[in-house]
Amino acid sequence: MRNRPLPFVLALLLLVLAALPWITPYFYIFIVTEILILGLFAASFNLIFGYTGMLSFGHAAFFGVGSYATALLLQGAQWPLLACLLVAIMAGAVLALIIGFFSVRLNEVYFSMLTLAFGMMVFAVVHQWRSVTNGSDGIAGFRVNSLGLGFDLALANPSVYYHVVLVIVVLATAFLYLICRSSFGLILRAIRQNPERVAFCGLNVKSYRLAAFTISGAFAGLAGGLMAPFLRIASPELVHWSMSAEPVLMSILGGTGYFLGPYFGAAMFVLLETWITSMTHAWMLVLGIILALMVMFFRRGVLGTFLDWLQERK
Amino acid sequence: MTQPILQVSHLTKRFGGVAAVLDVSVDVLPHETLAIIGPNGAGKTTFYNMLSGRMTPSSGKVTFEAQDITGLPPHRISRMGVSRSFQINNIFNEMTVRENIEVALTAYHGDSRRWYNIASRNRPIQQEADMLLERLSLTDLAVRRAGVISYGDKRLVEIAMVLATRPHLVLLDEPTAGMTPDETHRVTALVKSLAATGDYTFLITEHDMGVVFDVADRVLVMHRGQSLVLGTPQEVKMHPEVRRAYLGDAEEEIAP
Amino acid sequence: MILEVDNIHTYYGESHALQGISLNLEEGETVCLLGRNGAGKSTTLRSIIGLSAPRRGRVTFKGRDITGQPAYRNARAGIGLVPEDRRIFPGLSVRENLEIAEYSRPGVTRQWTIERIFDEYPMLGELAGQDGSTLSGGQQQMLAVARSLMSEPLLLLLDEPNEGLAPVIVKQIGALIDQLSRTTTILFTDQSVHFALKHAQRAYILEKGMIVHEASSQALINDIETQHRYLSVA
Amino acid sequence: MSSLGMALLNSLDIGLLLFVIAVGLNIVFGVLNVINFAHGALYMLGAYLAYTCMTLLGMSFWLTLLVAPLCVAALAVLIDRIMLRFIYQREISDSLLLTFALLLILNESVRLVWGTGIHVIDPPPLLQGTAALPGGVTYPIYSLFVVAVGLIFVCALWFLFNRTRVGKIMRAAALDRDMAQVLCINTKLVITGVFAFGAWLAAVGGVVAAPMRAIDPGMGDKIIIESFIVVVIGGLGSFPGTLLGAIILGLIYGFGGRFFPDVNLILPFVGMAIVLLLKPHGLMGKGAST
Amino acid sequence: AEDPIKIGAIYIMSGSAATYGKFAQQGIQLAMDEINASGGVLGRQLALQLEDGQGKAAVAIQAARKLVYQDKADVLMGLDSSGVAQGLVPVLPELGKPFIITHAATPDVTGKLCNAFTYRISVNVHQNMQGAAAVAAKTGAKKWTTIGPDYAFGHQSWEFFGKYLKEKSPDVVLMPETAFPRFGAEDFTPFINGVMESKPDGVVISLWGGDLVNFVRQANNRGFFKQGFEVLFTVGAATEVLAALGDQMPEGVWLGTRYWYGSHDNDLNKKFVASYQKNYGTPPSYNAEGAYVAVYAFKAAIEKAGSTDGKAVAQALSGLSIPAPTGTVTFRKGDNQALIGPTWGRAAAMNTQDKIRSLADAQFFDGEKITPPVDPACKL
Ligand SMILES: Nc1ncnc2c1ncn2[C@@H]1O[C@H](COP(=O)(O)OP(=O)(O)OP(=O)(O)O)[C@@H](O)[C@H]1O
Ligand SMILES: Nc1ncnc2c1ncn2[C@@H]1O[C@H](COP(=O)(O)OP(=O)(O)OP(=O)(O)O)[C@@H](O)[C@H]1O
Ligand SMILES: [Mg+2]
Ligand SMILES: [Mg+2]
Repeated sequence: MRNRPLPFVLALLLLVLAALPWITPYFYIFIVTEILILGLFAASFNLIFGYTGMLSFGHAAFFGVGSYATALLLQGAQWPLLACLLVAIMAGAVLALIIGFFSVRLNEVYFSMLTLAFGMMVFAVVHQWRSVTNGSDGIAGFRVNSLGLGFDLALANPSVYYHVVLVIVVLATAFLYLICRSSFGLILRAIRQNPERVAFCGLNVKSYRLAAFTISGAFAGLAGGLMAPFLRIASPELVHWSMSAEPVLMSILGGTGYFLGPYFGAAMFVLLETWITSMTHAWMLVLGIILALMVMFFRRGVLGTFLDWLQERK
Repeated sequence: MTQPILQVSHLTKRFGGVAAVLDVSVDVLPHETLAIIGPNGAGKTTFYNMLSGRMTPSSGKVTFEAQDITGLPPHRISRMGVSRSFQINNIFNEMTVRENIEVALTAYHGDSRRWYNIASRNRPIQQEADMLLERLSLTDLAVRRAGVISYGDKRLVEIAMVLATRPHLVLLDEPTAGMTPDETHRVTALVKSLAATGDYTFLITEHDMGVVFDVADRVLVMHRGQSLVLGTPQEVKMHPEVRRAYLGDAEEEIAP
Repeated sequence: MILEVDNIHTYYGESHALQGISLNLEEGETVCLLGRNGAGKSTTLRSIIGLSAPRRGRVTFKGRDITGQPAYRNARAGIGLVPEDRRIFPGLSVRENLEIAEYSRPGVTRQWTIERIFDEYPMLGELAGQDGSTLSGGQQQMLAVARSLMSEPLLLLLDEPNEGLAPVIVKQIGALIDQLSRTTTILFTDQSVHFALKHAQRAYILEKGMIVHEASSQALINDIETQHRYLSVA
Repeated sequence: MSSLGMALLNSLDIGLLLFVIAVGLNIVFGVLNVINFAHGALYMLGAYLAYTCMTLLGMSFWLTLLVAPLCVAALAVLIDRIMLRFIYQREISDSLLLTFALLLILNESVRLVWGTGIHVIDPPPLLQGTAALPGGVTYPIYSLFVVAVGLIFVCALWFLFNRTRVGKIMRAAALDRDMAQVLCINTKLVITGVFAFGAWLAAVGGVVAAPMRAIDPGMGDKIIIESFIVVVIGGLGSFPGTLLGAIILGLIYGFGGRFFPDVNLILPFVGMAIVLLLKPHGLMGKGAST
Repeated sequence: AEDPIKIGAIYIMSGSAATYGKFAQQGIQLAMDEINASGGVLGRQLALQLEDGQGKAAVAIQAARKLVYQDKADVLMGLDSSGVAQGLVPVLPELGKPFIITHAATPDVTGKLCNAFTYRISVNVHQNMQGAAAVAAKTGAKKWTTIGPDYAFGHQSWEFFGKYLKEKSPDVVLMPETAFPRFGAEDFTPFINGVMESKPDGVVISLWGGDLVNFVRQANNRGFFKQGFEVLFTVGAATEVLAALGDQMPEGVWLGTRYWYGSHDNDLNKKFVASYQKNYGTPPSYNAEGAYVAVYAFKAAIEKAGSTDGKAVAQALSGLSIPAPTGTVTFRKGDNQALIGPTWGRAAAMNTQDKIRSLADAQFFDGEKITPPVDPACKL
């Protein structure tokens, strides 16, 4: 245990998460559900940002399209949740494949701005295509009836839905982790640092970027798919660029260099927002100051700073 | 007569009005070591850039192992067995020395599409990485971040990555620049031993004449983008124009 | 004494790169620093001009304590540097690279102008309009040296001026050092012991951030054992 | 005919105002490699200060045009010294995050100081009313003034960058701080100066915009994305590119709103995407050459 | 003493529309202060917990959950944005607390999305456009077009306006040349020029907030108001906009509002306006009035139910009538929409005291008459 504390800590964390509804005030179920979903969203973003070095400003497009896919299927066809999520994943992946096809050839800021442009086009479609998306009002008033797989779960109960989200996010996270640690993940990290050299090792950098972008879009779609039933609405703001800014903030806040960084960033973001907004409406001011201090003095993020501190104490 | 491994015919690269490389033709034979020398700005690096796909030639043709590779992108050329090092270090600074080599190995072995394994437990690649580290005396530095090791050691990592992709043709761009004499010696010894195995063909540029005359079977002298002389080291050394334009007069310093 | 370096310690983060370097230069001298890769030669030069401020110790230039002073002040006071990686400004033409380096110190008559540089190094003249980043390695090195002259330095620090240069240019650089040394004090580093000792009057040998040997060029040339021990020259 | 002419003139006045604002963003990016998300907030600050100067302190418009941007520039100096100096040598994402934080801080501070209400100020008497232009078109004098201001800035900045050493020194300090120092350039001063200059330009934009636009706490957020689009269409770091980008965006707004009202929401983004797909570094940006 | 009764409120407190949230907050505060001073409700004091919904559905929904589960709010109120309302309303049965919407105007929340916990005390788009159509019909103008924000509110306003106007005068023409600039557009000139060139007889403008201020100034510059056509601003008599514009709001245009402080000649209104002005230094906006009345509605409902139990209070609200500055307001039983009408009038001379335009020919529409019947899609 002394030598390998990590699995132990993680197991403990999972246990606490599983038991959460019985040990915290009711409201925290909502908070942690949101953290898990946004954490997955941020982690999917970090696959392309932290690992592959592509700063996308349009990631909300995949998140949003996942939400809308789920909301539309729940509203129009009352599909089971898992089937909706599968479609959300596909939708995220396909959209990412299309946007990525055009975007991955660009570098740095231009890549960011092109993804922003595509993201805003998706936003505009969602916002204007009233007959399908109900325009600015979004799609609301649907209900989740079943999970699929034959379980009989009361998904409308927030703590049941929380457990469903927990299981799905943990599985997705494990999957993402595998990808990051794999040979493919190694190449992605190399691309982040020096794409040219990777090309001279015989790999087509663009296709690896596109693959990463698509995988990332799929996970973002999944996160979006989980979000819609949680919020009970899919609205254009989930596709807007300010939604794209959230995973960026969360990843950097948590630490882009750590696999779990984005989850910690999401937790910090959501908790701070909840706590601070109760005290002052100048929440943005407080967030701004915290962010600024983080960037100036703790650039390795919450998780990184914490781990460094542990190191030093050893 | 064996078939040349690399045939370059009438290769030219222009930037605006200036020709950095002008109508260079040369055949490189399998398993030989050809040195390319020439004054600064002669076009050596540009020549490499075209062979390796970093730049598209303005005109001319490059054939490698009987296939036309003119204007192909770098990864395609690398896949076919041409690998290069860079005049200015071009490695993964945030990764460990070992990981640098693993990246090249993973790329070469086609494991780079595997998303379902754990890279650090990829046995064959790990073993091969150990071998390469050993060969370049980098074993002690294996876990250091490549960005903080000394300049000369970075040059060795460059070379290790080049070898990792098991190239048939190796392009080395000033591999020993900035190295101490004993590091330089290590590199020349390595090049010679690899050449002796008969598996590699080398193109090497250098300004250190000691190295050039030590390793080269033939020497190509470039001047203002054109090929000036192609011959044995002895021929080149004695060539009056080479002496004037490149070596300068006093020869005592160039003696190995 | 134009430059006195007194027991300086310089760090990169926590790594202790210079561990008590002391050296001094008389006005008009040409001195070289020798040592293996990573010995601390470049760091010494950076510490003198103020790019890496020493944490301890003192640097005195023309009798004034300049420790920790920002580099631009030292540059204005008359210290010039040619860094080992050349540092040509990409996106600026050769001429522009020279133009921005122009600095006139009060009371000093200018000797170097762009015209004179182009006269003496016609290769740079030919490239005047070309983007600095597209020059060949050797051309960049020439430009870096030329650029350092544009502020008329009293003390010129040259960090491996010969790296990547063709033999004929190395000779030119050698000649340039000899020529400059008549008016300027020079401290330079080089991997080639031959070259260094030929053009310098004295040499310091560094190892692991410390000075381990000091000798005149004359003495060192014949001291094969020291060369072998610290510089691994066979 | 007059409808086309109007749309054209209108595009020009939208475009040139955008130019003044976006060029500040581009200079800060080009020189400091900082993507300044807070640029819009500085523009807003300019407008709010204009309101304070004119309505509360009773200054004239012309004095305000002098004073308010200087105040913003002074604030920028503080921001630079207190915050930005930590991140200049770091990755671009750090600067993105820090200026985003700055944006939040400035936005919220503006609301705390000036409240949430909407304010307006009047153009100076000299510039009120409309002028009759040839071709039977009448056009607001103030809009003509905006065009004139834009053109003056185009010329002045062109002169600054191309005819003086300042531009080159700025670029050198941007490209390589250490080396610039070695060449006697006081890089800290240059950097602070550039950031303050960028902020000054944003604030000038804010003061000039104030008499025609509602001054509300959201005005900065609206302009920042537009400025990004302008800079990216034109090419990062390119001064003529910014002018071109601003005019193009002006045309998109001027004609798009007029003749393609159904898609006016996305036209700027579509324009940006098309430009980037055809020219991956913007219309006049410097790309990696091969 | 007992714990206070907690009112949870969600308004936009940040961003460009934050001024609306501020007025609502002031309205709530005023009502609470009055009620607390006179002994509270059921002997308990009222307390307010206000959350910033940021105009985003996701944020508002989390805020509502927090108010109910964490802060133990007994009743909920709020919402400026229609989109947010659409998202929040379906969640209310789960939260089990009564909710009064005081601003958001989308018809759906008392239409197909309605539920037993959701009430609206403010004018919805139907009611406002009934008033607008009546005003428009009286002007005699035949060819109408619109300028509105490019989202549901703008499009719905135009759709309902057309529908009701056609009912009143079937021969009107609804022009195809409409203009929907994006929300937050800085420059409206292209749209202004476009509408002027299409030569309508009347224009309905549903821009609001900063957009409306921008629009009016730029329209003034282009001589928009001197073209001889009728102009109707559907939410033009918002005091925050009028205060910003001052005399730049042209005289003679028609201004609609959900409440106009100067046009109700009753004691309650006089008292409300007077104490509002005393406390906050400005006349109350419609948002302030809606929030103020909502607090009184809760008071009445709680007293009627005799407890603060969410379900009981919600039931008590149904069909409840309470006195308001606009007269008596009743929550209709079928869909929980308050039967209330807009006020329309012409912009007239400056009110020198409040420094805003006054409203001439002000006409308050009777909610009983103009509210369309319950939407059959609404099943409580
Ligand atoms: N992108 C470019 N644009 C314009 N000129 C270029 C470009 N790249 C290289 N050149 C020019 O082409 C010529 C050849 O340069 P190259 O780098 O190939 O020389 P080299 O032989 O490698 O020199 P060195 O020995 O100094 O490295 C030089 O004159 C250089 O200035
Ligand atoms: N930016 C840096 N960050 C961390 N360590 C550094 C940095 N630059 C140099 N070092 C370390 O400081 C020590 C001295 O390096 P320095 O560059 O001064 O050596 P040098 O003698 O100039 O070597 P070379 O001959 O390779 O140029 C080395 O151990 C090096 O790894
Ligand atoms: Mg070269
Ligand atoms: Mg060095």
